[in-house]
Amino acid sequence: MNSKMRLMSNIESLLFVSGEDGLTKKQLAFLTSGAEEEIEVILQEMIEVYQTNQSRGIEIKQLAGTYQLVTKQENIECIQKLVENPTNQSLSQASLEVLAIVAYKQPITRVEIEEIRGVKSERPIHTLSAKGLVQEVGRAEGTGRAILYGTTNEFLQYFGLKDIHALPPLPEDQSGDDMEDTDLFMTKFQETFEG
Amino acid sequence: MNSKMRLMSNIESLLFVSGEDGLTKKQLAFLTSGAEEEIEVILQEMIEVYQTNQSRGIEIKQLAGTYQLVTKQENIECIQKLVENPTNQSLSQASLEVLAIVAYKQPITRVEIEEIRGVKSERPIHTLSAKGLVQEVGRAEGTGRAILYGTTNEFLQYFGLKDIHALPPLPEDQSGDDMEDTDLFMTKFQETFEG
Amino acid sequence: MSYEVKTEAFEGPLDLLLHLINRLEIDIYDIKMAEITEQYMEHVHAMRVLELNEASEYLVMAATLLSIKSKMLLPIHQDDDIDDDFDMDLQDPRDELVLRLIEYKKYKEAAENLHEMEETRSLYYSRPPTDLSEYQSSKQLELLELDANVYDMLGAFQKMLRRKQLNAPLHTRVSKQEISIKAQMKNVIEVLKKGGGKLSFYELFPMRDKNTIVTTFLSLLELMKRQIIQVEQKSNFEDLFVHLRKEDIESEFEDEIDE
Repeated sequence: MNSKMRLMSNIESLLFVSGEDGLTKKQLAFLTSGAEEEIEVILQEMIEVYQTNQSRGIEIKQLAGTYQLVTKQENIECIQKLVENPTNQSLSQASLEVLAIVAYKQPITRVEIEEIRGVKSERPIHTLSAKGLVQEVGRAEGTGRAILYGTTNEFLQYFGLKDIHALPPLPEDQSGDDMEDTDLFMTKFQETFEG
Repeated sequence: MNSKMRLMSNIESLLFVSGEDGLTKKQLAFLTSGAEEEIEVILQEMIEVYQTNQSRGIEIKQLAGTYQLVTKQENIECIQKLVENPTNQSLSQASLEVLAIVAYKQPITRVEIEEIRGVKSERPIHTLSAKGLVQEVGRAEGTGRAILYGTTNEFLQYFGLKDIHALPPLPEDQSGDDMEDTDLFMTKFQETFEG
Repeated sequence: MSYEVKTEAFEGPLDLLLHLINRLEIDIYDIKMAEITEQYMEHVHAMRVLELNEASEYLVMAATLLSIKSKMLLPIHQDDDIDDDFDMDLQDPRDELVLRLIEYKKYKEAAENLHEMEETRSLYYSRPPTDLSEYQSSKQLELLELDANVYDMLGAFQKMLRRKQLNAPLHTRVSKQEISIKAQMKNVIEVLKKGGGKLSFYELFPMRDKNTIVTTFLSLLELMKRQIIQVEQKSNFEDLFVHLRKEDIESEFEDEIDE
């Protein structure tokens, strides 16, 4: 495989995983170990290819210095259909993420939720409020006095929880815990042998 | 633009947007207003094209019952440079054992899992539930009505499986093997006598 | 003083037994009970089991091994018709254990396969679905049925974490053991005597300190090996009971146990 093709392939992979954040020419050069000028030329060629190839449904958009992959405008119709199609799961995924964050970190502001998720979360918060699963529980100190969100009684009912403490512990450190025990155990093991 | 190219473009857009949720052939047919058979053929062609074109960095895979766009394996190096923590936190040995038992024997209760492993398994079961890899799929008959566990869609996604039947067969039962040998021996024995 | 070591860990008594069978190159269908029991005891002795749950499981297996070993030492009744004995498929005391080991081994191997699949899967990435809620009317969103349980919520959270790839390295340091096994053996006997010669396993572990738990456990093993105590369990995962078999053991004790 020649190096230009490899770079193109790398760039497509990188833009694919970087999502809405996109990547700058500089970042792409660093990540692919290519020269910036070379990356620039290749990106221009890729932009051209994506645009003109009619069997491609995505293209590269240059926005505020970053490059990102987006769907082609002409396919908006079928994407709109996807939005309206109830089989779409991403909506509930977004709602469940927000709900988990509110449940475990309450009281919490919208901005804090968005920091954790890394994406705007106005819509899912709105949905969850409308469903009565989260509610305003107060206002944050300081300027702006942002709304603080918390879960409702209905939330407990919906998930069959006695109270908020009945929530299972967050999985975050669990695998870590397991490792710790094993390490400790094995350290002891070794100690005895060597001791 | 011919209809095949339009369908390809639509499919790429849709798969891009739906990300790790993916879409089934049926959903793709519905969303693109194409015929299912036609979509099937086009998908096969697209899979082939993505794979063989060396300047492409993404490809189509069948995961957890849906078609999904994923990055090509050969680009893992530069992608790992992009993600914050490339050391993928893999599952602990305990979790993997429990998961193997659940995967092959589902639906199964905690006590049954513990009988096979010879150790308490509450914690790995909890970790696996929290990671969305196993779930409650019902209750056992009889007193106690113990929780029955099974694998999830996320399990398929996590291990790169098309569906649950794509699991490799359970490693051979050795006693079965030996028995077969004995049978063979006995047959030969018999044959010699009768022949 | 502290150590930082990583070696092979065992997933319970069955895993340890498989390891020993493998290392000693023993035929799983013809396990040399004396050899395996001795090795098992040695290993478990050396291991410092942390959790009470696990400790009891290793202990039960120790008891099982000792029991099988002693059954195998019993002479086969030769007074009956010898031909009968020869023909009859005599129940081998090891049978049940062998079946359990084989069953467990299958899933242990399946777990290895899963681990390989996990590694392969980690070589390619998908992307999270695009958040399309922007294009959705609020009315549609409100109508959307949320059909989820707590674990779906946790699963969603997990997916998000994976996206964010959060992690913190772990370093665990351990301090050296403080109570000697010998001292703890004496303690255990004292406690058993006070308890009328029979106590539940858990009553022997009133303290929370991990080191003490470990030492107590090891002292139990030693006492078992010397047949000073006996451990009983009615069925899997039920409470263990510890019996004192010999009341007056002081003299023998003093000479024998040496560190």
